[in-house]
Parts: sequence; structure tokens; C-alpha cells
Amino acid sequence: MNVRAACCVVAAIVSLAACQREKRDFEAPTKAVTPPPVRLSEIQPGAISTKTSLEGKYEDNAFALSEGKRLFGWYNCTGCHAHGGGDKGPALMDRVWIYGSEPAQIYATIVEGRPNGMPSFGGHIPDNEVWELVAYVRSLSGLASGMASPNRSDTMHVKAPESNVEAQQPVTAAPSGASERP
Amino acid sequence: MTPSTGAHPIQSSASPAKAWRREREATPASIPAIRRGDALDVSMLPSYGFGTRSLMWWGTLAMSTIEGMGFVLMILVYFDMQSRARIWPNEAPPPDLLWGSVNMVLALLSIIPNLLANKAADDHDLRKVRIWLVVVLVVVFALMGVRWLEFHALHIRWDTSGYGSAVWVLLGLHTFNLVTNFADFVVVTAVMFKPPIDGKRYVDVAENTGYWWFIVLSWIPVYLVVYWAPRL
Amino acid sequence: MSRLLAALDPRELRKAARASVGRGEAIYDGPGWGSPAASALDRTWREKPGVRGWLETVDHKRTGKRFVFTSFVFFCAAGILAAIMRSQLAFPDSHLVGPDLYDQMFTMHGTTMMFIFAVPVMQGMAVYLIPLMVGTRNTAFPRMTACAFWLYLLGSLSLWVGFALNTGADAGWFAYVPLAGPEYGIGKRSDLWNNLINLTEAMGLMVAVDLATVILKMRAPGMSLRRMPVFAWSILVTSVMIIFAMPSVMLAANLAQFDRTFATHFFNPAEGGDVLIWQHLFWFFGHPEVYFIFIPALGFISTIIPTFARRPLFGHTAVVLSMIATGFLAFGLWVHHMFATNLPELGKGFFTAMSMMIAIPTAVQIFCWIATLWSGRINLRAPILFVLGFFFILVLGGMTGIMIGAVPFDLQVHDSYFIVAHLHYVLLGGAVFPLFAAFYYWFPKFTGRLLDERLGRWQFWTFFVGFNVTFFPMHLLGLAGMPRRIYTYAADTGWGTLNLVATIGAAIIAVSVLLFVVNVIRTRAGGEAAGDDPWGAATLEWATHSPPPAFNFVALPVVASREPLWAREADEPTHVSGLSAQVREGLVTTVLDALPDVRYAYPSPSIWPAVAAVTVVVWLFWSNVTPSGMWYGLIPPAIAFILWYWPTRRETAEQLLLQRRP
Amino acid sequence: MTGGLHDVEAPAGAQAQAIAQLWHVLLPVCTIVFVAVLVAVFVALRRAPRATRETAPDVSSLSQPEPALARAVWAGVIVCAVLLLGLLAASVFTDRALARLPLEDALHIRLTGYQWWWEAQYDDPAPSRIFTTANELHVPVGRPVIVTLVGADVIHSFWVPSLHGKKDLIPGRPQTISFRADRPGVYRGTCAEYCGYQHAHMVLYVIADTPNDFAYWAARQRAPAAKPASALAQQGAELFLQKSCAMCHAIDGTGAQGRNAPNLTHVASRMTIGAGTLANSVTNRAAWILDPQQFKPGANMPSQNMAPDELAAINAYLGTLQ
Repeated sequence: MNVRAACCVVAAIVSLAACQREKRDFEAPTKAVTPPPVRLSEIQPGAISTKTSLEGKYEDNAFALSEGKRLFGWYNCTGCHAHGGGDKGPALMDRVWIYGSEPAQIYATIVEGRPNGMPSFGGHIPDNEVWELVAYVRSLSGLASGMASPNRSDTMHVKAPESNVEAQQPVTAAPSGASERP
Repeated sequence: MTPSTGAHPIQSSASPAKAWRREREATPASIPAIRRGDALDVSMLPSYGFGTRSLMWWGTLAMSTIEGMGFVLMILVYFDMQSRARIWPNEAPPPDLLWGSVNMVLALLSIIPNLLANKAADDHDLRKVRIWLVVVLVVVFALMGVRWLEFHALHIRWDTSGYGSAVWVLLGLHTFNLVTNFADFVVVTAVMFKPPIDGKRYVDVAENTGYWWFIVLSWIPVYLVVYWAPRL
Repeated sequence: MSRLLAALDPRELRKAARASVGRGEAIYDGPGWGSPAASALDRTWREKPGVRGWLETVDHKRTGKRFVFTSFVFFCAAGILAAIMRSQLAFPDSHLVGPDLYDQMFTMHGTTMMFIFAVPVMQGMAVYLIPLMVGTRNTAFPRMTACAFWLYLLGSLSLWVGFALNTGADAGWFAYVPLAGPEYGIGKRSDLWNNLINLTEAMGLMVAVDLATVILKMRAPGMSLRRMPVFAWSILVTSVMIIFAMPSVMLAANLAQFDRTFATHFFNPAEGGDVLIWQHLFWFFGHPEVYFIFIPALGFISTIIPTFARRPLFGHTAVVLSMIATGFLAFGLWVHHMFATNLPELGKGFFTAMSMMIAIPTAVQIFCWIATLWSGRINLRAPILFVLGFFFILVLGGMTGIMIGAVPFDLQVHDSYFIVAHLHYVLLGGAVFPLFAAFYYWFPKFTGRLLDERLGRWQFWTFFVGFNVTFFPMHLLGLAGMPRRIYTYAADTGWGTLNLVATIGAAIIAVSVLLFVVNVIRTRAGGEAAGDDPWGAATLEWATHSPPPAFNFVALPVVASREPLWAREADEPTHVSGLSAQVREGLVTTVLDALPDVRYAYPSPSIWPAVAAVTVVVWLFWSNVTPSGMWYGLIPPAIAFILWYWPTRRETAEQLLLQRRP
Repeated sequence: MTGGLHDVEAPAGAQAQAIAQLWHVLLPVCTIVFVAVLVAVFVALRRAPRATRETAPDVSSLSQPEPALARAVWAGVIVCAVLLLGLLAASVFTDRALARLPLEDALHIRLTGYQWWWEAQYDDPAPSRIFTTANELHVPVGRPVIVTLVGADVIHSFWVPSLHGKKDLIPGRPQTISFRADRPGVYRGTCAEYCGYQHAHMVLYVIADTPNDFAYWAARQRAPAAKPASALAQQGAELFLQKSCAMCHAIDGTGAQGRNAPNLTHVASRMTIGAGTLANSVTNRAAWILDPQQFKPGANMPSQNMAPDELAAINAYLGTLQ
């Protein structure tokens, strides 16, 4: 009896995980999700909560991550960040985050833009696509689900595929040499 | 061989059709099955046989064919990629010849203890079988060590370019055969050290040493492709 | 310790062996169902009851029935998917199924029908029938075949469980890269497909090796190659083809999986890869695969027609040579699936010629069958009805096959519904109709009961009519420009009416398959008892009980004719004697003339084939999830295979008991 | 969505014509063979006496040859072989005919297949005269066309049944196909190689114009986008740049230079939107912009959160892009 119950539970978990990972969500979310404002200071009473209900929907979802990868190229993120290794913009595949590694923080970075060159994409990119980009950016340093992250691309070999990246413990750091840049 | 106690029964009877008779006349008479009334008594037949008399020999032949097809096709894949590339090998110098050639020489030499083990098995000579099997094991182990060095001498990772993928998989395919055959040898040798020894185990030894021919022979084209094709 | 030492003394050992295997006098097999030999055989070959015995079984009849049953269940499942797809396509701009699900469904349908149904069901029928037909007690490597079944079952289940969890393969049954590759094959869907290919092809190869060995080396004494039944020939040809063709698709699936897991570049043009490698490797297997399915079906027909025409097959040698020729030619056709890729002119001419030439051996067989019917006396029962249906449908499919062998015409209809029609005509006509004929023909041998004739006729007519109503209009749709694998179409394309007709036909086919299932269930519950030989047939499987006992024959038969049950010779020996009834003993014969050569102890039941299959499946999935699983995952299968091989005390004792040096 | 001819048996080009002729050889020959075999089976069934399972099998054939039957089978096989040779010859001749299309003064088009639309670039020796359009090819009647086929992501296949057979667009392996339209008309083509979710909605129209019409069309296509005439259109042009549209679409002569989606410089002149998904009407365009996923689920164009007046402005602007 217990065995059967355990099997049912396992099957249910597996099925949920699989559905989450493999769902192809072609419909846009019905309304925009506004994340909490980005925090640059950690001084506050109580625990910081920047979680939104949407994270798993994108970060554990293979389709969303691969869409994020496609848009990363289409919207020319590669122009500054290269394929994650960084160029004019900071590297995204390392553990160092300037404006925070939480999905909501990255969302804000994309939508609002940041000093020293990160433009604001608010209004230019539909909301669900921003979230797909957020999930993909996190997968670059192994923060998204490894089971769902993209494999290599049909392009020149530049780096290990996101699915093979070890998860890196994020640390927050000031922009290195940002002040020297015009 | 047990002497035959009469003509082969299938051969003896008269038949109306000429074709049948011709067919029967062509069959050898030395089969030790004995006709007893309506029955064909086979109790005097051997309980195992070497070479094509053994079922496992046929299984091994099929296995070698399957793996041989794998090598042939993989080599074709390699040359298809080469024919489409402007520079080959791309993004790396050709692999160093040293370890691959050492492997080739060792592999050819390994045939000798294998032949001796095979002959000892044919003769049911337990002591010699054990000795030569252990020698073979040592040689195969050395080959696996050399193979490890070979991977390091390729100068390219499998995910760097199509060329890297092709050489890694080609070499990997052969390594997979090498390792599984090594495991086979370990088990067969262990079994030969675990009495009681029945005659069929000698057949297993003979078949394993026979299969080794395939490993060595398949290494020749793989070696040529991996080490010499990039130099053409 | 002392017992161990005693066991080292050969004389003691012989004694111990005798004690562990059988007490008292040795019992040898021989004719007579009620004899002590028969009951000794029954004790020797009986398998353990319960779950353990169920998992350990090496009885080729149980394994064969499992293959047939499992593949038929998957046939029905894939058929249900087809029905849903037909419902979606019945009307233009339909919203019953979305593109994501539709893509998974047609991929699952094709993959299941080709890999999970067609090849395993043919091999399953052969695993059951071949040892009986050639007169032996089990296959050569029954443990390997049992392991093959578990690999097949687990692989197929994993694909379908994946489908149920929205992880169904969605790149088509041919899984062309780049669509199935690392960038466009999103998620784990294509990984499951590649696993399935590895598992089912390993299954196919293992069974093929086993069957080829049985046919070459374990035929009843006297069954020279010239006297070998056509069905055995068909399976021999198929098995050899499998051995040469299946490594190709396994290699392809593994290269694709390496691209996905290890980021290799076999199919990445930007790094020196080539997407056409996939197509060559796939079709070098894929076209012969059609013949793995078709040639056993030819074997069924060449077996069934003589029985119901009450005469030996006309042109036995011609039929056998035709099958062998088909086997060779089948390897020269693969490029005709790739005419729309860029090919050199010379190549196109060659492959067109080959594609047309392969019709000739099939024509030879069809004419020989017609000649057999022409000069026979016909017992018109359900199996022969399906064979007649085969004539209509396969010949029509063959004609469209010749048409699409012509490169220019193929360029028009390639990947259109014309091809959908053609392939269903040749695969259902060439394999499923003969298969139903075979089910009706051999069901009494499997179960001891005859399928109901009246339901059988109903099933035939509904299937025949439904089939043509479904698939004939598709020729016209293809000519009208409807491409394959589209989940919907616009109303103004004008494809609506014919699609609706096809959907109605699909419903009739569904009814027909349901009738068959009802027939089987009713017959199992209490159909007409068949007796040993309900059709008055000529081949050896009818020389034993229905269903046959675990040991198949109380005494192995000796064969003196091509039709052993029809033309016996008065002064020929009729059976083999002198094989132990207390040990699973059989006979190995020579390849050409089937002269008795060596006695052979069949493998005993073992749990390790099933365990090995589980470990292999775990290894594959482990390597999909994390690359290091590729290496660590190899350890459990290695242990399982060693334990499988490791001789048990009892096996050694049996060997020693029977031992006689060559 | 707007019809167009697509039938193997209704050829409108030299090559489809040749293939249709081959079909008119294949069909009767194969039909005759099919009927002949069935008649033989039927006669065999009629003439053979009935039997039961008890009927003693007639094994005389094991020892006696059956020359009459053997002759009949041989005759059948030889007839089949001769017919096959004939069909093979017909096939080879047709193949030659296809390859011999005269290609002087050919129009060169580079056709790229994307998931799930077509980009066509009309080549010209003068770079300034090169122009790009999507999902519609205009070709002049009577003049050969050489299309270079490029697969951008996965494999697609170019198939316009009324003009020619198909050829694949394979990543890493560009190839060409040439054809000639002999009658003016609209010919519907489609992607024939399964390429993902929206394989069904990857339609390509080939419009065969008279040479004059073609020259007129090409001249218009070369021109940059029309300046917005009304205030509403002007507002739409600005919104096009502000919203996400310009992230992917290009409109020549404006700041919109996206390269990931169809070039919209002359979108209003096209028959359909979404690669044959919807007819190009004002209401369809509005519905499409708001929620393309409703019509073409899985397509790369996202649904938009857009106020009704913004939508109206953008739609008005697009309507001016003749």
C-alpha cells in the first residue's frame, strides 16, 4: 500500500516536472507582471523577497529558455555581452552580478536599463519575452534548470552549451572599471 | 571421433526423385548419428564443438559484422565531413603519431599470445590456456593505457569542431570495443581459474581469442583514418 | 572445505553432477506423448511459477507471444493517434488539436508503427514460429532474445510515458536534423526518441542474430537449405539485412545524441558538420527497414497459400531467390528518399533503376503465388481472404512505388499525401494484411483455439473497404498539392472533401480492428478447439500440440521432404533419439545439409537478462540527464552481463554430465 | 488563404508540364498491370476447385515439373521487366528535359527559408537595384528563373506544384532550382519538408506576371517605403519604431532595420500575411498584430499589449506601404 502511494507521488512529481519542462506556451500572458522595484541596498528589516510566481514557468521550461536564447541574438544582446562572455557590456556567464542575479532584478535591468550603456528595453519587448530573456541570462551561469537549458547552437563553437554549465554561486560586485567608461 | 556405425541414415534410403538422390550422394558419410529403426540416435555426438560447429561462433560473427558496419559507416562520415571542409583538420594539427603507432604494433603483437591461447584451448590444455590468457590480459590492459595517451595526443576536443567530433567518436568506438573485449577476457580468464572446468569453457576461450582478431583488424583502418587521413 | 575439495575430483564431480540433475537411470527423449520421456521433458522444461518465472523465462514461445502482444497493443495506441489526427484533418481550419500536440502525435504514430510495431511484431512471430518450423526446442540464444524483449518493452514504454507527460518526440519518425538537433529539438523530447532507437535497434539486432543462428545451425536433421520452409528463408534474409542495416541508424541516433549531450558537431554546418549525413545514415537503414517488414510478410504468404491451395508452392526456388535478390536490392534504394536534396545526375539514374528493378523479384513472387492458386484446390478461409486483400492493396502500392521511383515524378509528389497513400498501401497491404492472415492462420497454434470465421470475414471486409476509403483519396490529395505533416489546411485549398472521406474510412478501419480484438477475446474465452493441425498444413509447427508444450517436440523430427507433413518417405527415420530428457538438450546441425553435428545444452532460465535490460535503460537515461552518466552508468550493465554469463554450479554439472569431447 | 493554383495535373510551367506528361505515361501503364494482375488472381480463384482442410494435398509438383505454369510466370516477369525498362527510359528522358530548360536571361532570386516564412532577395548586377520581399515571388511569364535555395535554420522544401517539383533548402548546402512559368496566374507553393510547429502555414505564392507587369512591380519594390500620408499613418510610423515591431521588421527608408522577420517595406502590396495564414485585409492585419499566436501558434511574432488607438495607427501606416 505504502509502495503504491509512494509510486503515485513519484509519478505525480515526475509528470509535473516534465509538463513544466516541456510545455510550449504559445499564448502570451494575459496581463503584464510587474516585479517589485529593484533594490540596490540590502539594508531592510526582515528577509528580502524578490520572488515572483513566474520564475519556474520560465526557468524550468525548455521552450522558454530556448526562446530566450533566440531573442538574445535577435535583440542584439550579443552586441555588447557577446555570447555571455562580455565585451562592451559585462560578462553574463560568470558569478559576478552588478545589479543582482534574482529574476526580478534582471527583469528590471532589461526593462529599465542601467547606467554605463545598458539601454532600456521597456516597451520594446513584450513582457513574456523579457521573462524568457531573464531565464536565459540566468542559464548562462547555470542558475536555470540544467534539465531545461539549451544545448549547443548550430553556429561556430564559442563556448560550452548552457546545459553543461555548472551552477555558479552569484556574488554582487560593483561594475569593474565602469567609472572609467564614458 | 566416434567411428560411424553405418551409412548415414538420411543417405541410405531410396527415393523416387533423382534430384534428391544427387543431393544425398553429396553428403559426407562420417556423421556419427546412428539409425535405430525409425529413430536417428544422436547420443554419440560431441556435446560441444569449436569454430563453425559452435553456435556462439555464429553469434560472434554476427556481432563482428554489426560492429564492423559501425566502423565502416563512421569512417564514411569522417570522409564526408573531410570532403566538405576547406581546411582539414580544422582548428588543430593532426594527431601525434607516436602512441597510435605504438598501439598498432602492440595490437599486432598481441595476436601471438592470442593464437597460443586459442591453440591451447583447442588442445584442452588448461595450464597453457591460463598462462596465455593472463598474458593476453596484460597486453590488452597495456593497450588500454596506450589508448588513454592517444586521446591526449589528438590535440583537439570533441566539441571544438566537426573534425574533433569525428576523431573522438571514431577512436571512442574502437575503445568501446577494446574495453568490452577486455572485460570479456577478464571474465573468461576468471572462469578458467574456477574449477570444475567443463569443455565448453575452452570453446568460450577460443571464441574470445577469435574475436580479438576483429579488434586488431578493425584497428588498422581506424588507425589509418585517425592518424594518416589528416596528413593526406 | 572438504566438500569443495571433493568437488575438484573429476569422478566425484561427475557423480555429483548426476545427482544434481537427475536421479537413477538417465532418461532420453523419444516419441509418444504419454511416455516417461515426455513427462521428464515436461519437468525439465517447465519454468518456475509466479513473478520470478515470468521474469526469468527463456521459452521462445512465451517471448514471441510477448513481442506480438506488446507490439499489437502499441499498434492500437498508434492507431488511436491516427484516428485523432484524421479527425483533426477532417475539416479545414480545425482546432481540435494544436500544432505542438499534432507534431508529437504524427511522430509518435510513425515511430510506433515502424519501430515499436512493425519490426518487433514480425520478429516476435518469427521467434515463436521459427524453432517450431525448423524442428528444435528453443532458439540458439534465448536469454539474449528475452533481454531484447525487455529492452524493447522498456524503451517503448519510456517513449509513450514521455508522450503522456508532454515529452513526446516531435521531429517526425525520421527525426531529421537540425529539427531534432541540439538547437531546434528543444527539451528532452528528441533524447527519448534517440533512446528508443538505441533500444529497439539493439532489440532488433539481438533477435536477428538469434534467429539467423537458429535457422542456419539448428534445423531438424535432413532439412537441408533446399528443403527449408520459405518462411525460414524470409526470416534468414531479414535477419541478415537487419545485421547490415540497423547499425546505421544506431550510429546516426548516437551521433545525434552526442550532438545534443556532448556538443559535438556532426550535424553543425558551421563547424564542418553536414546535416545530410543524418539522412544518408537514416535511409541506409530506413529503406531496408521497409523490407524487414515486408519480407517476413512474403514468408507468411508463401506459407499460407500452399496450405489453402492444397499443393506445394509453385516455384519454391524462384521465390527464395527473389527474396534474396530483394534483400540485396533493398540496400541500393535509400537515396530515393532524398531526391529533393541535391544529387548528382548519375546517382539519380542509378537509384531510379534500382527502385524500379526491385519490383521484379516481387513480381516473380506474385506470379508464383497466382500460379499456385491457379493450379490448386482452394480452401477459402479467413487467412486466404487477407492474402487476397494483400494482392489488391500491395500491387496498387507497388504501382505507385514504381511511379515515385521515377525521379521527376517523385520531385512532385515527394513529401505530399501521395506518399502517405503509397506508404500505407505498401506497409498495410504488404505487412498488416499478411499479418492478419498470419494471426488467423497461427492463432490456433498459439492458443489451441480457432478464431471465429464469421467475425473474421466481417473484419476482412471492413478492413479492406475502410483501408481503401481512407488511403485512396490521399493519392488525389497529393496530386492536388497537399503536403505531409501539416496540422491543418485552409478551406480554399479545396482539400476538404477528400480529407473528410479519408476520415470516414479511418473510422471503418477502427471498427475493423475492434472486431479483431473482440474475436480474439471471444475465442480465448471459448472458441472452437483447433487440434494439432486445423488446416492440414505441411510445415513442422503443426506436428506438435496446439499450443505446443515448453519443449516443443517429444522427439525432434527428421525431415526428408520440402513438405514434411505432406510427403513422408516410408523408409526414412522419422525422429531423433538419444537426447537427454533431464537436461535442456538439443541438436546442432550443419549449415547446408542439416546433418546432425553437435549436441547442445540450451541456456536455462535466468533473471539476468531482465536485470541487464533495466540497467541498460537506466544507463541511457542517466547519460541524457548528465554527461557523466555515460561512464558511471556503464557499471551496472557490466555487472549484470557478467552475472548473466557466469556459469552456475548446475550449468557446469549439466555440461559435465553430457560432456563428450569433439 | 487566397487560393491560387496548386495541382500536379494542371501544369503552368515548362517543367511541371514535362512531369505531367511523364505521369500520363506512368498512370495508364501501371493501371493496366494492376488490372491484369487482379484479373489473373480472380480467374485463378474462379477456375480452381474448392477444397477443405481434409482435401489430400497434391504433392505431385515435388517430383514433376510444371512447364505450362513456368512458362506463364516467365512470360509475366518478362512483360513486367520490359514495361519497367520503358518506364525507366521515360523517366530518364523527362529528367533530361527538366535539366535542359534554357537559362539565358534568367532572373536570379535568392530564397531563404526561415521557421516559418520565406525571404526572397531579387538579385541584380547593380547593388542598388537589389530588393527584398517575403512570402511572395513575382516572376515574368516566359522568362526562366533561377532560385538559389538557402536553409537558414532547419530544412525546408520549395514546392510549387504547378511550376515544378520540389527542392530542399538545406542549412549549409545551398542549391538552385530553375523553372519557367508559361501562363500568367497565381500559383500556390508550400513548404514540403516538415520544419516544426507551423509547417502548415508556410505558404509561398508565385505570381506569374506579364513582362510589363513584372517590370512595374519590380520598380515599385525597389523604391523605399512610402512616406505616411495622413496624421494617423504618421503616428503609426512613429509607434512602429517605439513599439517592438522594429526590433524584428525592416521598412526600407525608415529607422526600422530588423532582420529577423519579413521585410515590410511593401507589405500592403502582398496577398497574405503570416506566410499565407490570413488574407491581407485591414481587419485581418489588426487581429494578426494583436495576437498572431491565435492564428499561427508557435510563430516567432509575439502577441502585443497595444491600445486600440495605437493599433489603428500602426495598421493605417502598414496599409500605406503599397
